[in-house]
Amino acid sequence: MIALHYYLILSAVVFAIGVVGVLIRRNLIVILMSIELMLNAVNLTFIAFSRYLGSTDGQVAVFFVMAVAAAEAVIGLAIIISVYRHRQSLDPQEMQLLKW
Amino acid sequence: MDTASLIFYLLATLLVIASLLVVFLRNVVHCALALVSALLLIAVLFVTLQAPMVGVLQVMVYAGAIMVLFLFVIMLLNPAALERQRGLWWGFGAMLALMLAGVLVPLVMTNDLPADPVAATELFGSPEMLAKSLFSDFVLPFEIASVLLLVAIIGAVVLAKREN
Amino acid sequence: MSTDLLRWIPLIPLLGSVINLFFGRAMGKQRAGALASAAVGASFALACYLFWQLPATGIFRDLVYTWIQSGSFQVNLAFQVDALTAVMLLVVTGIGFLIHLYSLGYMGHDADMVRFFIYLNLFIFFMLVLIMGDNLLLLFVGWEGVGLCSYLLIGFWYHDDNNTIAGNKAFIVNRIGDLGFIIGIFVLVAELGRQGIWTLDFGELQKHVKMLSPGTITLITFLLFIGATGKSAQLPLFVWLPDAMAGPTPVSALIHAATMVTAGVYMTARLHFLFALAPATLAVIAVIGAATAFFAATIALTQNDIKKVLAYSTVSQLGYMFLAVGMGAFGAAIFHVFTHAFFKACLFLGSGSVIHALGGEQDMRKMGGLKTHMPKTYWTYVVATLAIAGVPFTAGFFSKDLILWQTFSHGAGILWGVGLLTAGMTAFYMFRQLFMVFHGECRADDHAKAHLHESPAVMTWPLMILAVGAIFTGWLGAPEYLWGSRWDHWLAPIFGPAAEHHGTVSTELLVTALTLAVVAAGIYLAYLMYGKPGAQTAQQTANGIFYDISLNKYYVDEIYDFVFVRPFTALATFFASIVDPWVIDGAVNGMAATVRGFSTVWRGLQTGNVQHYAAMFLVGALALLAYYLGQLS
Amino acid sequence: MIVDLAIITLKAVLVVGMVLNLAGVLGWIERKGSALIQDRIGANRASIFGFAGMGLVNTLIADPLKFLFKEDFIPPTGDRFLHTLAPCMALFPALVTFAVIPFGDVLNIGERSINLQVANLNIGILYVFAMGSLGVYGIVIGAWASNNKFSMLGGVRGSAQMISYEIAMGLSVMGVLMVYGTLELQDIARSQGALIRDLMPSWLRFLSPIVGWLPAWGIFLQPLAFLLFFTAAVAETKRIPFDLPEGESELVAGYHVEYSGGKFLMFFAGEFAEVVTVAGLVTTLFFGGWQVPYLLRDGFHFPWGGTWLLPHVFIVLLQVAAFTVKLIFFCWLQILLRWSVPRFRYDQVMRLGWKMLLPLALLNVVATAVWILAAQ
Repeated sequence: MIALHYYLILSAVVFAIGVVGVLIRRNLIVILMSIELMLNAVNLTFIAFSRYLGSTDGQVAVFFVMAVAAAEAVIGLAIIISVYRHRQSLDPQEMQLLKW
Repeated sequence: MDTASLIFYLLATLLVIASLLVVFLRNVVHCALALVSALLLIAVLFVTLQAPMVGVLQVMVYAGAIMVLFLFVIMLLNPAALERQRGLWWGFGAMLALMLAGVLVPLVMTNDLPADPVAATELFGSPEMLAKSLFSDFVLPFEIASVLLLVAIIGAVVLAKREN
Repeated sequence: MSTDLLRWIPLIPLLGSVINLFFGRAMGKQRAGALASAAVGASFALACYLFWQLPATGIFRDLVYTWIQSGSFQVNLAFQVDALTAVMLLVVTGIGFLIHLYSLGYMGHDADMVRFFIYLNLFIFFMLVLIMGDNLLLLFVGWEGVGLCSYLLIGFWYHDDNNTIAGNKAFIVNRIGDLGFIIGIFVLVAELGRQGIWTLDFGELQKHVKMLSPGTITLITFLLFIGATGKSAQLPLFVWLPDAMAGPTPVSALIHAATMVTAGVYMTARLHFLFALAPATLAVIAVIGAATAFFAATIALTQNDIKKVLAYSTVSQLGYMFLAVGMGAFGAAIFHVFTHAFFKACLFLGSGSVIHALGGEQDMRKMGGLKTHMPKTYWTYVVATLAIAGVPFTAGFFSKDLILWQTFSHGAGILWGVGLLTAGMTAFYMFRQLFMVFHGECRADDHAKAHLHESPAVMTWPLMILAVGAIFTGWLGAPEYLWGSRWDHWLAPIFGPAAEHHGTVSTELLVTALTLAVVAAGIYLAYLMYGKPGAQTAQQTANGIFYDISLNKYYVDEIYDFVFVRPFTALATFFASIVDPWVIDGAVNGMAATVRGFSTVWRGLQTGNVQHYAAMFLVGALALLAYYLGQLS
Repeated sequence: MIVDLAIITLKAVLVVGMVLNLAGVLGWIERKGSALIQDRIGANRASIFGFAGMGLVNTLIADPLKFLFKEDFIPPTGDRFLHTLAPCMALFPALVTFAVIPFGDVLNIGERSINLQVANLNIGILYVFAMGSLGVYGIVIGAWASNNKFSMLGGVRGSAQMISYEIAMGLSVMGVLMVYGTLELQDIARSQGALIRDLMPSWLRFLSPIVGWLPAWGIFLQPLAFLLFFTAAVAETKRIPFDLPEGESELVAGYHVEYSGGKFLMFFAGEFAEVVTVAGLVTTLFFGGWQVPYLLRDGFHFPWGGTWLLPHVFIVLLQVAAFTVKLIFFCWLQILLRWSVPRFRYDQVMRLGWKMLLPLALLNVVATAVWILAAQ
């Protein structure tokens, strides 16, 4: 049988990959998708712990993460749409007026 | 090596590959499809971890709704230009992420974690059990989540609506 | 009866004010005015009921709630009614009610009538708090509140700069007095506190004042009296009251004649147990009272503005009251407050009626001969003038004579002489006014003449009621040689038994006769100079150095301006033009510049790029995780 | 072990074969049916030795062959990989959905009892929705990979439409699930063997003589849910009156404009497979699934008294036959619908989904909950 470590390491790796996406991509949609990837990596740890500790609480937590992720994606995409209407661009590095 | 391990390694490898594709493919639609496959793989992992309910929800919510929404927005905006990448920043980000993995993995290894799952009943991960937990211990967060979703709906409508 | 009723006496006018504030405009002028009048009328009815119920020695208390609680120091929001308060209560609500009614007519054409009634009701509320409060702090709240309302009402027609300046003057001059007042309260609390008594309750104070040293009491009473000079327009702070005539005439009648300005007298009477222990202060009060009475009367002799004459007359009468206070005759002082309220309110309202009829004209030189046009106003005016002049068997006769007799019997001969002279001058200037306004030729311009009319019933009825009061209220305090004083009997529980008379009845009669002679002389002189046909025109041109000094009010305003206002303005200008822009702004701007300097350096970190922030965030998380990892291994 | 595996494989092959063949047959029925409706002959070239009636068989073979031999055109500016992937993703969910739909009760052969259902999942209906939600990808990816503005428009329309109606569909089923208290489709089908009078609360017994003899089918317990579900499901199949993603008069052929040959056949077959799946779901949820009224495990038990015992195998066969008949009836109903009503405008589609079906479905859920509480 697989030990819990393996699931955790897998999810850490996926999480780190998601972080790379957030940091280096220059497309807001892909950044948002990378965030979804990170959330799912966390979900994986929840489920793994739930299984290995024998508690459904982890699964319930995933349920809530999904609800929050859905809300986050919806709002994020709505913001992206309105930003795109104004700037004709999805590059976050072109949107840096909000300083000083 | 037993079947379960084999399945895990297969899924894990595919998942890592799909994740990498999400981040490194240049075409947004390809990224989205890679993410869909990653999410489906995670759903399968959930099922192998005796969480079929959550697995199906994962498919319905993530693959069936959220990612379709992503694709919908991609097609609506249809951003033609492929993004340019800046080498220096690219390397810096990748390095940071490597460091993150380099910290997280030893952190996991140093902890004393159970090697074997707890023997689970037939009911574990079933809709009944999840629902009982959700509607007794977690009723308040559940209601708050519903309010959150309502707020998100209204917010999205307000944000994406054209002025006038 | 339930003592809970007490709180409703001030609360009803407050409610009226608040309701008018929010709904007055929606209700319309007439209904708002009716509501305000009804509120005061209800208070009056309650006050009458209380007066009826009040036993001879009794006192009603109504504790609403504890306002301040600090250690053993406790101040309640509590009302009390004893004999003294009951008298004031009747004056304030009764005359207040009449003046409200009168205002319905007088202000009927004013666009801002609703605001007027809001202020007027608010004033009644504060005045009631002042007289009903059972502790010094609550009295002070009312004291400041009526000051505020006075300011608001003087500047009621704020479109004219002079009115707002007059309002400011009243407010600022009062602040000077109030400073003394509040310091007096502080000293009182602190000194009593040193003896272990933490209280401001009148009842408690009365029990414990004996613990204070005579010097302290003198200091406290003197400071409190400074407050009284401000509020009651005594020397040297009287200057605001004549200017306060800028307000609508009902306001002059209510606030600046009948009620608010007598608050100083009420305060000293309320704290009589304190003042009685400070003979030095009483002496000062007596001298200032007499001086004010005389001084103001001399100014009133020559004024041409109908309301100014009445204003100086008020100052002068207030001087009488303080003369009585200075003699320790608090009952006599309150008696004069009581009678004065009636005839002076009547005079003011009468003058208002005249001004109303003449379309706003206040200069007596442009009046005359109104007798035939406004009979009701004329006759009430005559009655009130007789009363203030002190013609026998009018209210003023009894109260003023009482004061003069008290002064004489205390052996203060000089002060008595001054008072006597003032009585003569009072008779003179009041009859001068009567003749100038109502007798002789009508000197108004044709336009005003055409509109001459008697005022409506809602204005004349209050006049008539007040005129009746101007005669009969005095009968309550008749001297012993007539039917004796019910007044002293009534106030005895407060001030103790009536002051014993040093003189005999024959002396008293002699003094009275002397007074009457002086008064008669004053009246006759006025008739000679103004009343005889053709006399007035001769007086138009008469002048001389004393006439000028009197007409210009001894140049007091100019002297104050030169001595106090200008140096103060210069100092303020110095601070405004030098200290504020360079020292204070310099410090503030210097801080800002320093911060900006640092920010210029640090803002380089804020690139506006979300991904940079995310990277920073990650670096922080990494540091934390690495630290945690280090702790583990 | 091996036998088990063989049985499962057999069941799977049986179901997939049935769905695919039914899809093919439906293609022919649609042509002939539309011809009947429009008063023309239709598809008269396909005959064997002059027997036009054999055209059915002929079409089953001739149509796929024709498609397979056509040129497989891929737009030069499109995305080759995704262009190929899309039809597979359209066909796959439609086929696998049928796995949880039971087509008969348990068949007992000797010691062994065989559940006549490919996969008995305890999350049954959720699996249906999960697979249904994957159906969008076929359209969206196909539309995008074609790099054609018509197909792109079709894809955008399709994704929005399918997401919208998925919600109404899911919510409308909620009432059914509440009434039967289970997510498993086999359990739902089994529950519908009862009679309404068995489910009645005591205070409604007086109605028993009037309606009590009816079987406890979904259509009787949740009539509104049936209407909502059927409407939403038809919208999910993207057929007239909801064929906005295709809309040949506006978008040429919508998302599959650039498809031809075998790949087009897969889209085509996928659509009919969806029709079959919808029919199966409607049958199972609302029309008793494999239930024949009054037929219990050992034979008929009539509510007015009297029994008619039958052998087990015969009963099972009767049930499978009943399921098939119902299935075909609902397939036919959908085809009838497709040729009877005109296409909606796009805004009408959205309004219907969000402002009519969704609120009604919510209302149904609340009303059902209240009813269940009241009946307890």
